[in-house]
Order: sequence, then structure tokens, then C-alpha cells
Amino acid sequence: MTLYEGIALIQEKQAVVLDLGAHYTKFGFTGEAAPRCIIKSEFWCPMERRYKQVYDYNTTEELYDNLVQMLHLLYFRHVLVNPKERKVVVIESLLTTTQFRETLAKVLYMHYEVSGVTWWDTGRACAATLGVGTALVVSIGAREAEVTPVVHAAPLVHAIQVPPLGMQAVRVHLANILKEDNETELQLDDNVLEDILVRTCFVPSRTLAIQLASEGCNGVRSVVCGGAGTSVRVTGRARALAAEPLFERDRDMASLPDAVLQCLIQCPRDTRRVLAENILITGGGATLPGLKARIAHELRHLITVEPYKDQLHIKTFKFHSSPCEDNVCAWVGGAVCGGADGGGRAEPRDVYLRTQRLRDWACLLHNTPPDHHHRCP
Amino acid sequence: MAYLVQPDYVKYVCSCGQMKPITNLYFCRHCLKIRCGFCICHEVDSHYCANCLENMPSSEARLKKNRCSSCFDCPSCFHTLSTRATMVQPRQDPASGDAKVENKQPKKMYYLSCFNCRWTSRDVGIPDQPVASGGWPERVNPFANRFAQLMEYYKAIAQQEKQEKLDKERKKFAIRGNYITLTDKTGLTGAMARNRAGMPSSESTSSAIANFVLSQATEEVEELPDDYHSREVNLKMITTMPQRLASPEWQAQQVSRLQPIARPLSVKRSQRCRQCDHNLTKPEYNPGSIKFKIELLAFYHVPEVKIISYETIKPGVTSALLLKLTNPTAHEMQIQLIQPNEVPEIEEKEEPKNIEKSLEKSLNLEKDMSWKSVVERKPTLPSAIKVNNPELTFTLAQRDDAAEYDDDSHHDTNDIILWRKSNKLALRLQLTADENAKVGLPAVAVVALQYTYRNTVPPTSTQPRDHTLYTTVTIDLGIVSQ
Amino acid sequence: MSHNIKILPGATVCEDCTLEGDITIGGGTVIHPRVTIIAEGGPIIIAEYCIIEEYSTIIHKKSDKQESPPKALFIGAHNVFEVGCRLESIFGHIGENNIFECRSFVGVDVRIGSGCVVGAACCLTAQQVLVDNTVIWGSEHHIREALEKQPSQLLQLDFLSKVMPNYHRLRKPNVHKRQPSRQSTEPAK
Amino acid sequence: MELQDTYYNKSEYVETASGNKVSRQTVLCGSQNIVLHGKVIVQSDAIIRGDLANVKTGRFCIISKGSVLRPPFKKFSKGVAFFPLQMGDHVFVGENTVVNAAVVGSYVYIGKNVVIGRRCVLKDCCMIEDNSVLPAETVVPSFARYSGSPARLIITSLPEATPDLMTEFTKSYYQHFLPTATV
Repeated sequence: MTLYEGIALIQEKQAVVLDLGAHYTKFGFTGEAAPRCIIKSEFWCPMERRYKQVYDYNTTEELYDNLVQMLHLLYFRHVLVNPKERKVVVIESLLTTTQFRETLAKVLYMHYEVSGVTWWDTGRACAATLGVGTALVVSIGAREAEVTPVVHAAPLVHAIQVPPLGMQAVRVHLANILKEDNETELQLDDNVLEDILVRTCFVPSRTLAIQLASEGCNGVRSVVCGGAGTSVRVTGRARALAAEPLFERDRDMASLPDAVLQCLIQCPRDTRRVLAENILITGGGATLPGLKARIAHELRHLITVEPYKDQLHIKTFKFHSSPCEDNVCAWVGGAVCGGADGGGRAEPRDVYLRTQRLRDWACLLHNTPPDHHHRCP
Repeated sequence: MAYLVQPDYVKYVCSCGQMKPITNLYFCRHCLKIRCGFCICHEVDSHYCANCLENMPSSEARLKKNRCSSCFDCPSCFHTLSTRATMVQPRQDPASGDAKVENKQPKKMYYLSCFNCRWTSRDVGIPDQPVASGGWPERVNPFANRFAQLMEYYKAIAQQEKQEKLDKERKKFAIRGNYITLTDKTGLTGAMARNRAGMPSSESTSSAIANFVLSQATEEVEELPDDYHSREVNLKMITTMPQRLASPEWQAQQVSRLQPIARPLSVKRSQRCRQCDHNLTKPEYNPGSIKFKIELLAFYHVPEVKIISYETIKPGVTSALLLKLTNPTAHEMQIQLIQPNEVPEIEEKEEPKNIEKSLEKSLNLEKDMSWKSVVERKPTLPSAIKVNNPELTFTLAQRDDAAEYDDDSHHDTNDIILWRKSNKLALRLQLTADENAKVGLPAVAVVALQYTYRNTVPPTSTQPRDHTLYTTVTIDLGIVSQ
Repeated sequence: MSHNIKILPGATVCEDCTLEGDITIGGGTVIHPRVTIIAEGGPIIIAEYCIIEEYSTIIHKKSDKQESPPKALFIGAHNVFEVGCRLESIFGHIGENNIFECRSFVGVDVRIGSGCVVGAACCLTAQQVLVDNTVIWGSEHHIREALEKQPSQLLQLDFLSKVMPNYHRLRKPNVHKRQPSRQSTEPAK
Repeated sequence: MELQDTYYNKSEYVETASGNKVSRQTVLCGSQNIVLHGKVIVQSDAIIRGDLANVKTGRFCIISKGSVLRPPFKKFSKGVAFFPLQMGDHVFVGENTVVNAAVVGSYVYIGKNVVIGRRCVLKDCCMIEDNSVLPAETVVPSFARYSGSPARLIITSLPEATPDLMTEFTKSYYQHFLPTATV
């Protein structure tokens, strides 16, 4: 590196990393080991006089307004820097809708006039925290779990599995159990449910789960959660079985471990063994005590039964742990990669303004090799 | 203040199409247009701590990660922690002689305590400090080392990549990595994938890359203890989600591991018109000051409309509406009420200096107007209620703080103008609601004002000082009733 | 309702307050103006060194299953009732060194130990037991356990009992410790 | 919306030479230690504890029904001291609110049923919404808006014109505060 370039690197403003999740938003600077803030993806809407979720929108215009307000909150209340002339690393799911992506791009490039945006998908960002090029990333988010095979730092798009088994499903199940066990209609809002979930619930091991299913959950301690005016008895059943929807196989083998194995089936044969030996379970849902162990148990059991027994010849499953808290894994991946390249991979603002197009994996325009005869000049 | 405790009854249409109460609007003296928080550019002006009200230069703020060095928040309830002093008799040191012990005064020691939830730094075993501020143990992120290694590794790759690119350009020789073999499987070309992902190419020379230890996967996964389910759960010992997320680096799950949180700083913002780049507001540097160096608010430049009272709106019925108009400027104002559709469209003036412009363009200095297409919108104005405008132009005196105590509320009044009081007057208007107005829906009347405005600081002496401006106002009159 | 107010020596009780029923006020206790104490369901005994601030209300409620003779509501020493708080109780025992912060409300079904803090504007109505050193705060009734008991307010009491007589009309102590005979004659009045 | 007139019983209120209107149904303890700087309205059942320490208000303050202004105390190693309570101009204190603050700046709006903890400092131009609880020793910066229990900063700050809005509000409150006898 020449001296001049070195100076340019130093002078380059530290970029910000944005991970706009369905429930929580992670925001901070590249080159830092943890985000500056993890806040609910909501903002105070003065027009409607309530907290509004960013993902609560009907029209593109409404989404645009939501994003403008959310980013204002993030920039001016939390990281306290000017958005203008500063690069952004965006962590997104590969399955983000085009509407959301393009609106976010508009808000960033045109409303806040950021100088460049790098788009990273969750799978690659998570894998980047390990340093390995090939990994099977199981990211359990708020709405859905995403199983992404990353091979040589490229996601195998066709094999991605996205079952709707996120924390929302767990929360709904927990609310149902609590309702049954307390025998009253409990009007618990999401915050109370989340509080009960993170403070009392756990995922039993496979053997314990089978035991509880046959003997009942009387052996599990119950606890009373107090709140304003109401107190809820959280039974042992609620504590142990809240996360069971993730492992229910009765409907078309739609459990989370099934999704992992089906993902492996979709992958090329020569990558399957490597992927199975490089599994990373992460995302906010992975913080639930015992969840990772349970997924490991289920995988090792399922591989011995039909239909996987014949299709997949995998003997071992190995698991990574990322050098950060699970709920910020993708963010940290963005921070390390965004920090290392000094914004070199960012799509600059002037290019966006000229073309008004975003790179997208689903679009052939961006994925045809440069020397291919179908490539437009 | 009524603006803050009441709903927004009267809203103004901003030049970008948003509808906001007058207190949330700005007035650009250079563009002569109303602006709002949505269509202006916000900038960080200065950092300060909202608790000790100390300024912090932005370079220091960046270094300290936007946290105050002397104030702490309670990790349990997020209220500000107070420093409390206790007298401690210094421990007798058996090694030293008796004579020394007599000299020893009781020493003041300090600890942090929360007045809201009574959490103290002693709860989690942080030793008391001999000084009142500072000296509290700082924590490092447990993953900081590994993160630094990762950064090194990826930086080396980025550098190498750059070098390769240079070589490639020099030799006009395209390197083909082994990634190309993956093309058809991934749907992404190998070169592209590598370029986007930042992975090392096959042969690497850098020591940072060579020395880097990849994460090792293991067969063991952390299991819960066998008796986990039968253990007693003490909720008072387990942290809540907000407590965990308040310090993203540690996210302590046990109450006993909570640590004081250095208080995040706040910022003063200055605001700028996007069209002309002039400041609309600029606060004073002192955090305790409520004054502004620049304060171009609509509240000080645009006639203010307030409802005094109104009759209930019924479909097809004419009703009365009493409005109060105030001239906030230091100059007399001619005001005329017009229909909203009579407001002339303002065409953007084409700058005549073509040569200069092309020069600017070539130098890439041209004003970036790309924001306009996304920010500006056409407002949708309801039309069910018609204001029967009086054919009347009236004059509103300038603001005069001395005239406040005069009581001349009776001269120059007629059917429409109920009373006048220095720079204020009350109007009685007739409203006609459309016969098809739906009962139960909000009743909103729209009226436009044409007013004269004297610009006290014209940009150039050649430009006129007096302008005729327009503004459109929506008035919330409850709901249409039977 | 029979009024039987016993004020022990050393207590500072403002005249401008409403005291109804059988009430005993311990020595060293300070009662600020506009306080309401109503002993309709049985006697109220307030121990030493309590502070009861403006607009606070202590009611010994009547209940259906009243015993006879009615049991007393005993409020331990060093309790602080801040401005506008309200304590309703059928009978029972309130520990020592508790703080009832401004505008808090403690209903009939709540049992309170010692060293507790009921946070400002907290409204405790549900049946519950506050064990020693419990701190409750906020609209969501967050609960935690303090490390130690709340410090006593002796210094403040000292100040108040010196200053208050200069500005307020006070009720005179009517019980003298060493004359138990007088106490027995009191109800005859 | 313009403020509506508020009527009071003329016999209930005392009007001083400086224009203070004070209800007879208030408790002003240690009145020699209370300074109301003119055009201040103190409504019925309000308590001002001048006996504990000095209480000073600026011009155009409104102390609503049932509110309590109480100088805060602080413990020292050698005893306790009650601090004076200072209040700036154009301050509104809502009904049944308890103010234990050390300093309340000018142009401050405090809603109803609010508890302001001991030794809080409310800087100029801030707003505490109805039913909020401000724990002891909170500093509320200028243009901040606090709400909830315990009170937290709301994202939307007060408009820049707040001083003028508050001035207008307290002045017109005073002008619309009329004795029934004149109607």
C-alpha cells in the first residue's frame, strides 16, 4: 500500500453498520466488536401518537416515512453522527422484498445522502465472524429461521430454507400454554411475553423432552411472574415446552432440524460433509438456554431415520461458536468486513443516482459474467 | 403551549407536501418557503451530556464512544446513578506501628447508588473508590481479542486484493481462481463472489493471513445441566431484556453481573434548508442555553391561525367558524383569504447563467437535487367543507410587545372582523359543508392565505424586499354530525 | 365514631390534619399538615420515628369478618409516608424502615415486611407479600431486592421536630409515659 | 384552540399588589419564606412549604389545585439541610402534582399527577407529561419531554419556539382567569 492510500484509509470516516431486524435493530460502527445500540425496531409516531413498528406499513410511501424516522432516531439519538457523506453497511436477508430494499436504498442514498452502501446478506456476514469460507448458518430470527449454506463465501441461494419458525412462533405457543394453564384469558402484551420467555423458558434436551412428553411436566419448577396489577403463573409446562414448535415434525417434516437436513440435501454432494461439520447456530433465538444442544440432538437422531438415512451419508455434525453474542452475530460480521475493506465494496452514491439500480442476486443483469455473450455492455 | 397539550387542530401544508402544526415548521428566508423536519437536512452540532450538562468536543466524543466520562446510569432501572460518600475507618495495618494509626483520619470513600431502584455498586461487588468521580473499573469486551484478529485477517485480504487488482491491470492478465468452478452451482460467478465476499485467493503471501487461526468447529455443544429444570427460578436474579440490551457488549444474564453504564451523550442539532444550504436553526454551543444563533421558525414569519370556536358541522348546512390570526413579524401584513385551488403554482426559476452552470457541472459542483424526487409529495386536501371567503383584504399590524397592555379591541370592526388587538384579530367565517359529506368522518376545512411578507435581509440589494406569499391551512373541526 | 387520639411525648403532630378513631402516635413521629388517618375498623398504632407527609392517608378499613374486639393496625418504627401516599389495611402489621414514596397506593391485600420501598405512584392492589428489603418501582412494578435496609431518617426527624413548632400549630402530647393511670382514664372523657 | 375562560369565586381569592392571585384554601407554611414574583396563580388546596426552606417563583407561574411545592432535603455527614426551591418564569404545575425539585427553570410545563423527585433539576424549556414520575436527582435538559414512570425522554423534542409558546400560554391563562363577579 502506498503512503497516499494509507492516509486515505485513515481519513475515511468510519462507516456505520445497520441490521434492521423485525423486532430489534442493531446499529453501530464498523471496526467495533459490538453494536452501539440494540433497540426495538420502532419509533414514536407523533401523528398517530403511538410507537410504530418499522415493518408496519401498507404502502411504499409509508415504509419510506417509517425508515426516515427510524434512521433519524438511530443517527441522532444513538450513534450521534451525520449520515451525510458517510458509508453504510446494510445487513439484510437474501429474501428481503425488492420493495423494502429499494425503499431503504432511496432513503439512504437520497434522503440521508450517504456516500455509499454495502449490502451484506445475513448468511455471509455470520460466516465471516468465523473466518471460515464454508459454513451452514442457521439464523433464528424474530419471524423466521433462515438456513443458509455458505460455500467459499458465497451463499447457495437455491438451497436456502426459511421455515416460519422464529421467536414469534415460540411466543405465540407460550401465550397459548399460559392461557390454558392459568385458565383465564390473559391479555399479555408482547413485552411481558418476551420477558417471561427470556427469563424463565428453556429448551429441554431430547431425552428430557421425550420424558416430559410421556410423564408430564410436573417435575419442572413453576414460577410466578409479577407485573403491574397482574401476576402470571408460569407453569413447568410453559417453561419447558414453549420452544417445542421449532421441533414439531408432524406437519410435512417442517421442524427446524428438518430444514437443516433438507438444506443439506439441496446442496451439491461434495459440499455436504463440510457444511455439516461447520454449522453455526445464531440469531436472537439462539440465546434461549439449551436450544443449540437440542438442535444438535435432533440432527444426530434424524440422520439415522428415514428419509435422511439414505439420502445423506453424514456421520458427524460439528458446531462453531461465533466470537460475539448470538443476537448480534450478523451485525459483527458486517462490522468486521465493512471495517476491513475501508468501504471499498460499497456501491457509491453517484453510481446509484445514475443507474437507480441495486445489485440483486435474483437479477441476471448483475450475475452474468463480464465476458459472457449475454451480458449487456 | 396549548400546541403541546392539545391535538394539532390547525395544520399548515409544508412546501414538501407534509401537513404539520406551525410549531414544527421552519421558514427559509432565502427560498421564502415553509420547510419541515422531513424535508430539511439535520446535522449534529455539538455533543453534550444531558446529566452534567458538560460539552464534549466531537473528536473526544468519538474516542469515548459517545459516553460521558463522569456520569453513569443504573444498569437495573436506567436512572442516573448518584455518587454517595461514606466514612470508612482505614484498616489497621498490623505491620505499621501504633503511632501511625493514631494519625489516620476516617477516609471518605465513594460508591454509586440509584435513587429509583436502590441499586448500588456494592450490590455487584464493585469496590468503593477513594475519589468522587472517575476511577470506576472499565470493562473490555470479552471478544475484543478475537475481533481484532478477524479485523487483521480481513484487512490483509483486502490489501492483497487491491494489489492483485493493480497487478492485473498492469499485466492485462485476468487471474482465474478456483472459484470459477462454482459458477453454475451458486448462481454467482466465482470472481464476483470472491470480490463481494472478501475471501483470500488461493496463494496468499501476507503473514496476517497465514497466521490467522480459523474458527474450529466442535462436536460438543454446550448442554444445560441435567437438573436445570428442577432448579428453583429466582426471577430477581435474572436480568430482563432491556437490562441485557442496555450494554450490547456484555448482555449480562445474571443480575449479579450488571455494571454501571456510562451515560450516553446527547446532541444539539442544527438544521439546514436542502434547497439553498442556508441554516434554518443553529443552537448556541452552551448545553444549558435555550437560545439559538439562527432560528428561522414559521412561528415567527408566517401568520398564525388559531381556532376560537366553531359550530358543529352538519352535511349541507352553513355554520360559523371563529378564527384568530396573528402577525408574528415586525412589519405590517396584508392578508387575504383565498380558496386553496387559487394558490398559483410556483414554477422553478431557470437560472439564466448557462455558461456558469455548465462549468459547475463539469466541475461536479452542481447542486445535488436528487432528494427532491423522493421528499416532495403532493398533499391530498379534503374538499368536503367550503369556506365562504369574504371578499376582503385586511391589514394586520406588526408585533409590538409594548402594545400588549393596550385595550383597543373595538376600532375597525365589522361583520367579519370581530375584534382587533395589536397584531391579532378575530374573524367570523361561514362554512358550507357538502351535502354528501359522510356523517362520522372527520370534518376538515381548508383555507389558503395570501399575505405580504417583508424580507428584512434580502440576499442582494437588487431583489425586492416585499413579497406576496401563500400558505394553505387545514382546520380540524371535529367530526361531521347529523 | 369515638375519637381517642393518644399522642406520646416527643411526637410532632400538626393541627391541620384529620385524625379519626382510636389512634396512638409514638414519640419522635412527625405528622405534617393535611394528613388523614382514619381508624374506622379498629385502632391504629404508629410507632416511634415515623414521618407522615402532606396529603398522605392511612385508613384502617372496616371489614365483614371483623373480630371483636377489633385488632389493631400496627405501623412499625422509622416508616416514611411521602406526600400523597395512601395505605389501606384491614388489620395487621407493617414492619420497620419502609418508605412509601409520593402518591403510592397500598391496598388491603398487601402485607409488608421491613426495609421495603414502594415506589412513587405505584399502585399495589393485588394480593401479595413484600418480603424484607423489597423495592418496587415504575408503572410496570419492577421488583428487586435491596442489599440492605433503607437508612433511617433520624436526622431529618431531628430537623423537623425543631423547625415545625416555629411555623405550625401543633397538637399537644396527651399521654405521659410514666403515668399509665392517665391512659386508662382517657376513654372516659 | 384558544384557551377558554376559567372562573373563580372572587371571595375565595386574594389578589396582591403585584397581581398574584392566591386562593384562601391553600396551605402556605412559613409565608415569610415564600416569594411569588408577580402574576402568579396559586389555586385551592395547594401546599407551599416555606417552613422547610425558601420557595421562590418567577412571574406568571400557575400552581394548580392540590399540588405540593416542597423544598427537598439532602443528608450530609453532620445532619440534614432543606434546600431552597427555585422556580423560573412562566411555569405551569398541573393538578395534584408533587414538586420536590431543587430548581425548576423558566418555560416549564409540568402535567397533572406528576411526582418530581427530590433535588431534581428541570432546565429551561422542558415538559413533564401527565402521570409521570421523575426519580430523585434527575436532570431534565432543555427542550426535553419526559413521560412515564419512571419518566424517560421521549424522542420528539419540544419545538424551538417553546419559550414563546409557554409565555403566551401562561399569560393567556392569567388573562382568562376571571372572577365570577365580573361576568
